[in-house]
Amino acid sequence: MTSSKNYKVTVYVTYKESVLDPQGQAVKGAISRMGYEGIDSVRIGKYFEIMAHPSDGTTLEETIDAICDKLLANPNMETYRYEIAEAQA
Amino acid sequence: MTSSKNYKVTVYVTYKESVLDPQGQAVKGAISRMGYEGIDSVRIGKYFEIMAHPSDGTTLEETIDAICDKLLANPNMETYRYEIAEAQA
Amino acid sequence: MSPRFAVIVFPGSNCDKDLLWGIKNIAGMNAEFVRHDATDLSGFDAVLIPGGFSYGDYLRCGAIARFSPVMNEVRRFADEGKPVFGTCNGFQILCEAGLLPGALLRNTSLRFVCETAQIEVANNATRFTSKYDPDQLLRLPVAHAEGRYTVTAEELEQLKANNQIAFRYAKGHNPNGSVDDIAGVTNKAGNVLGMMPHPERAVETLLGSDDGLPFFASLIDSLAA
Amino acid sequence: MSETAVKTTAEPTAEEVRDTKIYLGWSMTDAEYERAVGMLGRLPNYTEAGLFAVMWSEHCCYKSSTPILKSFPTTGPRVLQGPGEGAGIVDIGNGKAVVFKAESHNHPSAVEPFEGAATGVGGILRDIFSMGARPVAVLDSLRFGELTAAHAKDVDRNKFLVDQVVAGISSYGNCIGVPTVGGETEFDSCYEGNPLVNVMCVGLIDVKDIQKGRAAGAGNSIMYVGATTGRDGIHGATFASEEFGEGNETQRSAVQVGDPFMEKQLVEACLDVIHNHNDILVGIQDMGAAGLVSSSAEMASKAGTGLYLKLDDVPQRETNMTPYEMMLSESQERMLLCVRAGHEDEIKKIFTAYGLDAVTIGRVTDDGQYTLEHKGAVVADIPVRALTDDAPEYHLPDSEPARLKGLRAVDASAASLKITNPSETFLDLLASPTVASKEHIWHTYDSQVLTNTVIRPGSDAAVIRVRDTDTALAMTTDCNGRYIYLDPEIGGKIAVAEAASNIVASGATPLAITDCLNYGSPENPEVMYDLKRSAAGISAACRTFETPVISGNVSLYNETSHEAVYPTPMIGMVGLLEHTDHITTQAFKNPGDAIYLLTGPQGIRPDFAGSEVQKLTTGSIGGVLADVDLDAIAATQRALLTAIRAGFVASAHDVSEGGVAVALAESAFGFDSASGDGRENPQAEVLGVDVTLDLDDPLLFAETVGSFVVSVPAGKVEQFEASVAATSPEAAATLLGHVSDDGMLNILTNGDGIRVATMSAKKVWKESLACLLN
Ligand SMILES: Nc1ncnc2c1ncn2[C@@H]1O[C@H](COP(=O)(O)OP(=O)(O)O)[C@@H](O)[C@H]1O
Ligand SMILES: [Mg+2]
Repeated sequence: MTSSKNYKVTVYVTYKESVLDPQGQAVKGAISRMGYEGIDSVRIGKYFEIMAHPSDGTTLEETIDAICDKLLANPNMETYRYEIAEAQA
Repeated sequence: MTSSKNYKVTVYVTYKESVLDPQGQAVKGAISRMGYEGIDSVRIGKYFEIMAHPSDGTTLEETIDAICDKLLANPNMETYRYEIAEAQA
Repeated sequence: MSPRFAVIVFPGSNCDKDLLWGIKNIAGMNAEFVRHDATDLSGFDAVLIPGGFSYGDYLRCGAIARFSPVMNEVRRFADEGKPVFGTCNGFQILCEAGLLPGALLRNTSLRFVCETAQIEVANNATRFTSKYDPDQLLRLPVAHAEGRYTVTAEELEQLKANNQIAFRYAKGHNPNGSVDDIAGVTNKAGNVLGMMPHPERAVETLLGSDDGLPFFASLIDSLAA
Repeated sequence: MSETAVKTTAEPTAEEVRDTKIYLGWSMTDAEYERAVGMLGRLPNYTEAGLFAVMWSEHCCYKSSTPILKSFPTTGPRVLQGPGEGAGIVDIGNGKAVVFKAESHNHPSAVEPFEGAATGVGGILRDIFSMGARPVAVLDSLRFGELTAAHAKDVDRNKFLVDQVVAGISSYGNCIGVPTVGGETEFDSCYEGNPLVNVMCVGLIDVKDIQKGRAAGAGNSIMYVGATTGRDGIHGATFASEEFGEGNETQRSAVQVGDPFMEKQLVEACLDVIHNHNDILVGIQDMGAAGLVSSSAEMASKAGTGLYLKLDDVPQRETNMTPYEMMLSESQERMLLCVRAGHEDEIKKIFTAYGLDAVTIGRVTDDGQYTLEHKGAVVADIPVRALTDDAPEYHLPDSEPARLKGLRAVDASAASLKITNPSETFLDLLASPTVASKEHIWHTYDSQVLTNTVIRPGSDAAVIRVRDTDTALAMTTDCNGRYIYLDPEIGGKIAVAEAASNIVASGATPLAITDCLNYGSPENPEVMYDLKRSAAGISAACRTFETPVISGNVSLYNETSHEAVYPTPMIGMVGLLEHTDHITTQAFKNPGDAIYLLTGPQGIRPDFAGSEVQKLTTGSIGGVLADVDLDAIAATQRALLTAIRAGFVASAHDVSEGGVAVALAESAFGFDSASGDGRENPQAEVLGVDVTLDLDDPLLFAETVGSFVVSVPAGKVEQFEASVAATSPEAAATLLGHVSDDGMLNILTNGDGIRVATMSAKKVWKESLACLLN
C-alpha cells in the first residue's frame, strides 16, 4: 500500500441529447405498460465506481479526465461527468 | 401538463459485491494497458435519468421504489439507490 | 508476387478465421493472422479487421480494442494510403479509433439481428467496390446488436458530398436503424472502409451467397494496379 | 491419514456435523452420512462432509438414474467415446470425429433466466473443448409456460422468461462465436415455474487430438486456469446458511455470471495447448457442477491416482473463502489441467499469451487419497474412490402413474375434435406458439459465424459442412413431452424417431444421440416409472435406428409445489451427410414439382392423442397413444434417404405437430438454404400447393410419426417411385398433387379441405410468436 489516500471516483456517462436512446424509450414504455403514471422521460447511461489513488506526478483529476476522454466515453455521442470523494478506510 | 411539480430522479443500479463484473474487469485491464496508474478497481453499473411528477394518490418515492424493484434492478444480483431533485423549469 | 493480407486478431475476435478463409482459401491470396499486440505491419499490402466481440465488446463495441498496440500501426498504414477494411466489429473498431467517422449504436429493435440483408452498392468507384455494378443489389449476411450507424447531420452531408457512402441497406430492409440506411462507409481518402455486413460470409454458394466475392476481387485488383 | 479431522475456524466440528445433522440441508441422507463415516473410518469434518454430500448428489453421481442409463445402447462401430467423459465422440471418416453432448440449466434459468441460460451455453462448450474439439455449433431446446393469459398463471413472467433465456443464449453464443444453428421451443402450462433450458454443443476434432480428463503420473502438477473462484453457485441451501452472517445479506448473491470473453480466450488457449503442446499435457477437464472437487476427483479417479491440493493457491475473487466454499463454488469459465512435472512454466506462458493466468494448485499422488491443505493444515483427506466410484446407487421403486388410467379413457377420435371449418383450424394451428415459426427467437442467434452453416434454423435439421471434406453434419433436438406424458414408453420411441426423421429429411444418416432427461423427483415412484419406461422406449428406438447414446445429462426435481413437468427426455441427434450435394431442405423449390406423402404401410392414421390439434380444439390432451412400428419408420426413412442420395428429391419435411396440413404449408413458406428467409427464394411469393388427399378433414392434422411431405422434380417422378418401392416395400409413396404457382394452398379432401392464400397463412405463422411475446 502506498501512503497516499484512496478515493472513490464515480463517473456518469450519458448519450448526448441529440442521440436516440431506444433503450430508455423501451424502459419508459415498459413502465407505462406496468401501469405506473407520472413518468415523463427515461434516459439510460453508464455509471462507473472506480477506486483509485493519485500516482506519482499526476493528480487524480488528470488521470480520470484522460481515462474518460479516451476510454469511458465516446465523444462523438456521449458526455460524462464525475465526482471524486475520499474513500472510507 | 399537471399543476404538480416536476422532478429529476437519478437511479443508480450496481451489481452486488459478490457478483462477477466482467465488464469492470475488462475496463480496468484496458486502463492499465493504456499506462494509467493508480486505478485499483472498476465496477460498472447502470444509471437512469428519469423526469417525473407524482401522480394521483401516490408519492413519487412509492412509484420509483416499485419501478426499481420490478424493472430497473434485478434483485437477484443488483442493488439500487436513487436521488430525487426538483427539476429546473 | 501476390499481395499479402494481414488479418488482425484481437482477444475476442471471432470472425478472424472466416476472413482468413475467405481471402486465403477462396480468393487464393497470401494472408496471415497478426496479433493485437504486434507492432509491425511492414510487408503487408492490406489490413483486414474481422468481426467478433473484441474484449467482449464490454464497455462499447470496439472501445477497448482501439487501444491495442497494433492499432497504432493500422493508423500509420492507413495514413500511408494503404487499404484497411473492417467488417462488423472491425467497423466498430475503426469508428472508435477515429479512422472512420460516426459511431455504431444499439439497434433500434434492441435485439441482435442475424439475417441475409439486401444491400445496395452506393458507390462502386472505390477500391473495394469496383467490381460491382452501380446500384447492384447484394445479399450479404449481417449479425450484430450494435449496428445503428450514427453521424451528425453535418457529417452526413459531408459523407454524401465526398461520396463516402459505399453500401446502403435496400429500402425497407434496414435491420438496425442506421441513418440514411447506411451499411458501409469509407474515409475521405477512400482507402479505409468499414461495413456492418459480412462479405466474408458470402464467398461460397454452398453457404447461400457468393455476393461477397467481387468485394475481395475489387480490393485485390486495386493492389495490382 | 489424520486421525482427528481438522477443524477450520467458525465451522462446526465433526461431532457437531453429526449431532446437528447439518448434512440433511445439503440433501445428504442419514444413511449416506453413515456410509461416508464407514468409508472414512472416522467422522468426516465439515469440509469432508460437504464434499461427500455434493459428490454423492444426484447432479454429480446420478445415483438414482445410473441403473437406467446403463440400459442405453452405447456402443457402435463408429463410437470412439461413449458416456463417461466430458462428451461422446463418433468417427465421421477422413480422420475426423464429431463430439457432442447436451446439458440442462433448468434450475439456474428459473431463478435468473439470462445468466442461467448464458452459463448453460458456457458450460456445455467447455465439455466439448475439454475433449480437444473445436465447438462448431450450438442447439437450444426450450420449454416454457403458456403465453396467453387464459392458459397461464403469470403470463408476464412466462414472457419475461422466454425473453431473458433467449437473450442469455444469444449473448453468450454470439459473443464467443459459435453459431446457434437449431433447437426447439415449446409451450405448455406444466413448464410454468419450471422452464427447461437444455443446450447441446457439437464439436469437431481430428481423431489424433482426442483428450481424456485424467490426472495421471505421481508428481505431475494440477494447474488451474480461467476465472477466479467466488462464492457463486454454491448449493442454494448452503448458501442461505449463517456462514455469511458477518456480511450484509443484501450485498450477497449466489448467481453465476457468465463471461463469454473469458471463455473465448479459454477455448483458444486450451486448443492451442492440446494441438501444439500435447507432449506436456496429461489431462484436461472443465469445472462444471460441483466445480473444483468434482473435476479434480474425477480426473484422479479415472487415472487411479490421488491428489494433493493446496487451496491457498486457488485464485480467489472474494475474501475469507473457506475450503468448503472453494471446493463447491460453481464459478464459470474455469478449467483444470494435469501437466507434466517441470513444464508448468511453458503452460503458463501459453496461457499468458491469451491473457489468462495458469496457476499450479497441487500435484498428483500415488496414495489414492484426495487431500486438501489450507492455511497450513490438512482440511480433508478422503479416498478418491469414496467420492467417485463408491458413490451410492439406488434402485428406487416405481409404480404406474395414476394419471395414465384417466388419460387413456379420454376420447381422442376424429369426432372428438369437432372440426367444422378446417381452414380456420389450420390457421389457428399455424398461430399456436408450438407450431408457429420460431424466427423471432433464432433471428437473435448468430447462426453463420465460422462460415460452415449450410442450413440455418428453419428447416428440419441444421446442416454444417465439414471443411476439407465433401461431408456435412446434420443436427437436431427433439422431444414431444405430451406423448411421453400419455405413454412414456411409446413417447420415448417417438422422440428418437422424430429426431431421426429430421436428420433423414435433411439428407443425412443418423449417427448417434445425446440426451437431457428432464423429470420430476425420483423419490416419487410415478416419476421413476416415467423415467424407466421412457428410457426403455428410447433404448428400443436407438437400437432400431442404430443411434447409440454417446453422452447425456439427467435433470431431476423439475417441479413446483409437487407439480412435475411433463417427462421430457430431450433427444439431440447428429447425422452424417456423405456429400454436401445431398443436403435437402423442407422448402418446395419449383412450381410443377410433384408432391408425395411418404408413409409407413398404414398411411396417415387418426393419431390425435397428444396432438396439437387436440390441444387446440379440446383444450387438453388425452387418449390412447398408438404404438409406433419402429421398423416401418426406419424403412420409410431408408426409402427417403436412398431417393435423396440418388438426386430424386427436391424437398423433404417430416410430419410432426399440426400434421400433414402444417407440413405442406411449412414447405410452401419457402424457407430455404442459408438465408432462412422467405426473400431468399424469389418464387416464395407465388408458391402454393394443389393436392388431393383421400382422407377426411381431421386427418389432415393427425401427427403420424415417420411420415414425410416430399417434393420431386416432374421429370424424376418415375425414378422416385421406383426407388422407394425397391428400397422399402413397407414404405408407401402417395402422389398428392404438385407445387403450384398461384400462391394458394389448395388442399382437397373427402370433406371441405383447406383453401388459403400461402402468404396470409405464412403471415399468421411467422408473426404469431412475436405478437404473443410483445
Ligand atoms: N430455440 C430455438 N433455437 C434455434 N432454432 C430453433 C429454436 N426453436 C425452433 N428452432 C428452429 O425452428 C425450426 C422448427 O422447429 P421445430 O418445430 O422444433 O421442428 P421439427 O418439428 O421439425 O423438429 C427448426 O429449424 C428449429 O431448429
Ligand atoms: Mg421436423
